[in-house]
Amino acid sequence: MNLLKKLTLGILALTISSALYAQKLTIFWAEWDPANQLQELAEMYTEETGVDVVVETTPWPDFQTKTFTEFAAKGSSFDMVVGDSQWVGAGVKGGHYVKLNDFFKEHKVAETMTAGTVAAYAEYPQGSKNYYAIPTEGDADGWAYRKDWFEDPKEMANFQKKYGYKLDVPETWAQLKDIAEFFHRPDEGRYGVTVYTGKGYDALTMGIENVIFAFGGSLGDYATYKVEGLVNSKETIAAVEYYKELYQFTPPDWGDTFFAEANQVFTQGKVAMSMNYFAFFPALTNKKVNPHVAGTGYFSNPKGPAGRFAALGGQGMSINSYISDSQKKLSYDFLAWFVKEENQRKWAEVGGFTCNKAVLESEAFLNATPFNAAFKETMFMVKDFWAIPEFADLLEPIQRNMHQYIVADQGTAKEGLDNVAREWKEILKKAGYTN
Amino acid sequence: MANINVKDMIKRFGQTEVITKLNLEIKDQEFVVLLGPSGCGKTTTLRAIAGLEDIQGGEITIDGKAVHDLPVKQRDIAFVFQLFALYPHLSAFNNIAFPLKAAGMPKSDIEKRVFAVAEFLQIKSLLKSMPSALSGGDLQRVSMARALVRDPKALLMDEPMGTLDAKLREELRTELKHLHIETNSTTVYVTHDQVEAMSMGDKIAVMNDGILQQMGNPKEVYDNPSNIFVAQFIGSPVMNVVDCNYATDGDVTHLVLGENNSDKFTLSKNLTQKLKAKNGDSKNLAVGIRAEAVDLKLEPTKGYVKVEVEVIEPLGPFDIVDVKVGDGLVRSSTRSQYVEKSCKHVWIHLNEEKIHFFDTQSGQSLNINAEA
Amino acid sequence: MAVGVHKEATNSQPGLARTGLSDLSIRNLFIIPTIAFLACMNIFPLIWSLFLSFHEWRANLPDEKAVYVGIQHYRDILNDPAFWQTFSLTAQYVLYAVVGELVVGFGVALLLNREMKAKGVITTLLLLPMMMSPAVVGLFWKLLWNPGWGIVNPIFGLANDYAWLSDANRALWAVVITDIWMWAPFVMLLSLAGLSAIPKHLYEAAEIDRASWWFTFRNITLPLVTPLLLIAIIFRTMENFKQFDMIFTMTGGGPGTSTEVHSIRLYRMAFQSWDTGKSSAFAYILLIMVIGISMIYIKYLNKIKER
Amino acid sequence: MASITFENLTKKYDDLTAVNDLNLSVNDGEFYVMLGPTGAGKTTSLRCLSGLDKDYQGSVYIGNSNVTDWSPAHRDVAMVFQQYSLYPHLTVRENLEFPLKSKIRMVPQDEIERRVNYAAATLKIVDLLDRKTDKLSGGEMQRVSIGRAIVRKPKVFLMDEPLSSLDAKLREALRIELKRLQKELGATLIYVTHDQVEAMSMADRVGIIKEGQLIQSDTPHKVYNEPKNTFVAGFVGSPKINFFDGIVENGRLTIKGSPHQFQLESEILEKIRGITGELIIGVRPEDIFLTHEAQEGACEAKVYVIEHMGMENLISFHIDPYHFKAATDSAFEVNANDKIYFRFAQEKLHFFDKNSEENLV
Repeated sequence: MNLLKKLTLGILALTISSALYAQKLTIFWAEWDPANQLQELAEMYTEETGVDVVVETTPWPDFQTKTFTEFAAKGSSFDMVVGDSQWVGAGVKGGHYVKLNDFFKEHKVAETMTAGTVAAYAEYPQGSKNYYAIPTEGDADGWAYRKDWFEDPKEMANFQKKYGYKLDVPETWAQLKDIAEFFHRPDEGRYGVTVYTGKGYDALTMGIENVIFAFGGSLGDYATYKVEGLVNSKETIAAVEYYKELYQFTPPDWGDTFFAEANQVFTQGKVAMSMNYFAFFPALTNKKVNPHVAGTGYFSNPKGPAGRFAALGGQGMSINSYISDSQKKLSYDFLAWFVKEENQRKWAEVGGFTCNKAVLESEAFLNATPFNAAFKETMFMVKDFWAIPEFADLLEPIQRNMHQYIVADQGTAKEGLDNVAREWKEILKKAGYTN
Repeated sequence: MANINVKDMIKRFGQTEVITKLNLEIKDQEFVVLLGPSGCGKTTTLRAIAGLEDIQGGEITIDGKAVHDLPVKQRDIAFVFQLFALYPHLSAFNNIAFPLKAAGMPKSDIEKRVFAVAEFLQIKSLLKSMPSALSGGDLQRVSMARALVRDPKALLMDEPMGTLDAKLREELRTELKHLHIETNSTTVYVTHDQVEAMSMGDKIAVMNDGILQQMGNPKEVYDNPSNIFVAQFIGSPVMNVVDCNYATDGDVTHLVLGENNSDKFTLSKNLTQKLKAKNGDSKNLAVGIRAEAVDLKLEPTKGYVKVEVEVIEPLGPFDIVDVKVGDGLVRSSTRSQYVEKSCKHVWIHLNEEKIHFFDTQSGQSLNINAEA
Repeated sequence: MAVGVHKEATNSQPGLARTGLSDLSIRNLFIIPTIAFLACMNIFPLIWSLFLSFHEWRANLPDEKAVYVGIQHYRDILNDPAFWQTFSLTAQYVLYAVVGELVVGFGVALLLNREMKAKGVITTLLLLPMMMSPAVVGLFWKLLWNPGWGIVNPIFGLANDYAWLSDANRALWAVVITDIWMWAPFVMLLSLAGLSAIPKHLYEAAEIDRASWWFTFRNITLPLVTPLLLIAIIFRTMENFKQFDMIFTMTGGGPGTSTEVHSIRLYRMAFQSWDTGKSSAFAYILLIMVIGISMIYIKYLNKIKER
Repeated sequence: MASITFENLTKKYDDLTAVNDLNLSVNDGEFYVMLGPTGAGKTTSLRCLSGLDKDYQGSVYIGNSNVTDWSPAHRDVAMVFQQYSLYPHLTVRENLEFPLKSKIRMVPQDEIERRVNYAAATLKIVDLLDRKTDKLSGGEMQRVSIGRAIVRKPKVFLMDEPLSSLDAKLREALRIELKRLQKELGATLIYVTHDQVEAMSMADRVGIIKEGQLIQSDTPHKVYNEPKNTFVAGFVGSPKINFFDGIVENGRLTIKGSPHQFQLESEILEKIRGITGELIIGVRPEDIFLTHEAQEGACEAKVYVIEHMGMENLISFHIDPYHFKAATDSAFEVNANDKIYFRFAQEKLHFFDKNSEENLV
């Protein structure tokens, strides 16, 4: 018993002293470039304040699982998490995120950040004016393309002859498909397009979303929770069928891919157009990674019959509700520093995709990279997946059914989407949103 | 049934020669025992005959046909292994039937033959048992049945009783010998136990260090061992072999056993003559005499030498009395309790008709009595 | 005769020998803590998940109350055609993989079970796949199967757009073949142990009995090595039934659901959908199945051993 | 040196009773052999005596001391095992010195040397003293093992089948030496074996053990000639004693199931004190007389097998339903299936109760 007492005291002493000694913040995020950029920004903060900030990372496929496992254990191994937009609901409902309404009021966050990102990353339920995250990394799908191929006079002439219009950045999804078909030459080791097809997490769904919204389709009514007739509407079906047509112009064995594979084949010079999150484009401006830097261009999503939309990526930063008050205080201080316009500018400078309206619209930002213009354009037309706590439940059926149709080539788009509608209805009912 | 001939056989394992120019003649229907201490090459010889070992020189013929280059299958011999080598997952019946099944014999014939051989060996009641449920003796019988069932040209056995206890061995060896009388199959039997060899063999081939020492019927090897090794390997108690020399004193020739000894055994004229003819200068000489050829008396008797009693070993039917002759011991077998514990001295005499002389250098017998 | 050198042994010193730990203190010191540890680490989770399987609860919302739903989860799962589809897929996967591993592993063992040079080195090399992490093997083979730069297609002379992992009809075979590559060495190892345990004199006896190679193989080798082969089958069946990491890293269960075996489905249910209650029920159903399958095997194994 | 007494010794391993209520006394300076088949409990008794096995019931005395609760070290017994258990990295001398160097013994160096030299001389291993033990032959190793026991001058020597892994010739030689050595040291020696020849030839007294129980404890001569029951009769003697069921009636002995009858001599009838009816009769091979010709009082039989043993011939013959084995002079020659005539040396017949199998005389 004596020993136990001593041990407990020892551990206690250690904890206290370490807390006193090291003013340290841990931010948890996925393993990708933006996390490194955030670390870079955080070091500026450390320089100013002396508070250590460490950005801990884990691979994307594990990110959600690890975060919520920690939450389930009410753990405090990180102070803040840059959580995915779709998690907000789960984070809030589970009580894992600290409510930031006062902070928002004090620092006018809702006013300085773009409306789309505030709604998607920070607010839950949408329209409630309750905020739980600071929009951090704005992100959405866009396109990288081989400008040099597009501008090759011979290609242009051939294209003109075959399709009857000029080869250029596609204005519509129909044109995008034509161009994909045009450049798809497996014999030469060249392929038309890469789109997301991954079975893990939300990869395939994120890809399809771009088209669904533009075709006038829908993933359901986020306000009334109605899904039947929406997620399997004629328009949604047409969008999914269209996506499958695009899939045939992808490189071989393209059935389980996401951002990494997309950049990989693009930098290998094998593909004409590549769908990807903006967050992954900085790599393409690096000559060492992408030998075709000079011939690489970027564009935002083309329009469909129902307009132009882009699937939202991106994350907001939230405070873990299970950490000590002193750590919470430290977190608030960091966030207050982070939302300042000057620091948002720095954030953009190190490569972060800021959500700050003023920065976004500044001349300096637009010209900073070849894709910032497209990014800005995109950020004003984003739409997201469900953000209710059960978003992951909803993801699973759509991922499975869409993969079954598009990659495994089984059943029809209608059958697949009917399944999604049926399974979603059940999930929403079970969760108590509908009767 | 067949004659087996081994001619100048040489067997090497790597660089080591384990069998040196071995010659064996095994006649049809004969029961020949290969006898020797472990490592003498007897098992290797047997396995070479079976074809389980290849040979590096010489010839093996069965019925005049050279077989040493033929695979085992074509030699048509049966083999009983020391550990019986029964197939552990097959019943006794299936073990016995195995060679017939392997030959593709029709089922009904197989049954007939298995039952016949089982009847003959009195193991019919065991046929359904698995080997693990059988006793040592039964295992041996089943493996005999497996060997006999297909009527092989010859039966080779490698210490088939090596793992059984003494009483069972005693019983089985009588049975085995009887079996041979009934079947008359040419049999080659390997053992290190001289009792088995003596009791069963028509002929015994004594081997040591890969060399054949002597081949003959049990009586021959017992009564006229060709060298010290055979003399001491065969028979229990072990034959007394003592260094000796002889000296003629006038008419009488004395035999002196061991060194520093004043005990003198008088030799007959006849024997003295023979001994002198064979071994002129009385050098390198040893006398060999079996315990039962050492006569022992409790009182001074003419021609008997007084000796000290060292140890008495009662064996039941008879006692062995170890007496001190010079530095060494000589063992004499006597009637049970003939010499009492309290007895300090006795008088002994060597039976000349059963005496052997050996050249200690070569170990060879001088064959004094064999010629008589 | 007594010489008086036995000073050390007197009547006054009985029973000094019993030093060291008594059975009782060994029990208290080692066995009880071990059992307690086992109870905490194994038995508690087992009971807890059994409890959860009768409740509606989500681990990502730990503060919500667990609602008792009875056997609803079990009923839902067993009535779901998708479950039975997954079941049949898993069964196919297990069957193909185990049979393949058996044939390849036992075959290689037969080839290796003889005197040969560098046998040790060859055996060790053959065992390497087994020693790797399944996840690494999955990633590694994902590359090998890739039609663009993998080696499988060139070796078999297939076109560079002959997709394996993206093709719903071939993905299962690719996964099965990878599993065979990885685990056939295990069967080989057990087979080798079994083969070398067959006494040489049995083969000599069979030779004397004039049995052909094939006859000997069927009647001696096979029956005697069967118990170990069965053990290999038990291990591989149970392992393959639970197979997760390799398939997950290779295909993620895709394309569609063409390689989505039980464990992957369970993973998605438990850690992507966070449907903790239902996935506990699912896990229990799998547990019962695995126990059932192994009981059948063990019964059979005992039957063989009785002989 | 000391006497040894087992008092109601019982040793159980789980549900197996290895030794069952053993009572046995060995006199000071006696060469006592425990003889019995494998698993009879001989070795276990020895291990209880040495203290290597504990948790037995009953008492063990060495000399006048009740040593039941003593540790092996304090019992001061020396054991020689079938496996030589020598230290392979040490020389013969170092092996012999080893037991004396132990702290609790505190034997002075000159005493150690004296004892080692004495043991080496006695066992004729003087010229082996500086060799490593792994270079020795089996016989030499066993001598060293015995030497290691001798140097300690223990109260009691215990030997567990020390000769059984040696070849026949060597066994015979060591047998004599061992017996001589024991007399010379005047030591109390308990020797365990399953080989009846060893037991008979060496023992002052033989204790025959079966299933953990002492059946008979007597001199070799008595054990052979007056066996307590059929087990002892069958276990001692080679070739084995012949048993058959006989009916004693009106002074005649009938071999049950056959027409063969013998008139019993009056001394024999006196010896069996008028017991009649069905008995088990034992007759040793050397007590059957064979002749080629028909003789008064002899019965006819058919020869089954002849075994030429050199010193004697063993002749098996068959009279339904029994096989008999007779030992004859080596000059007596017959062939299988020949007719012969046999009679028994009546004074050597053994009579056992049909049910209890106890000797009736």
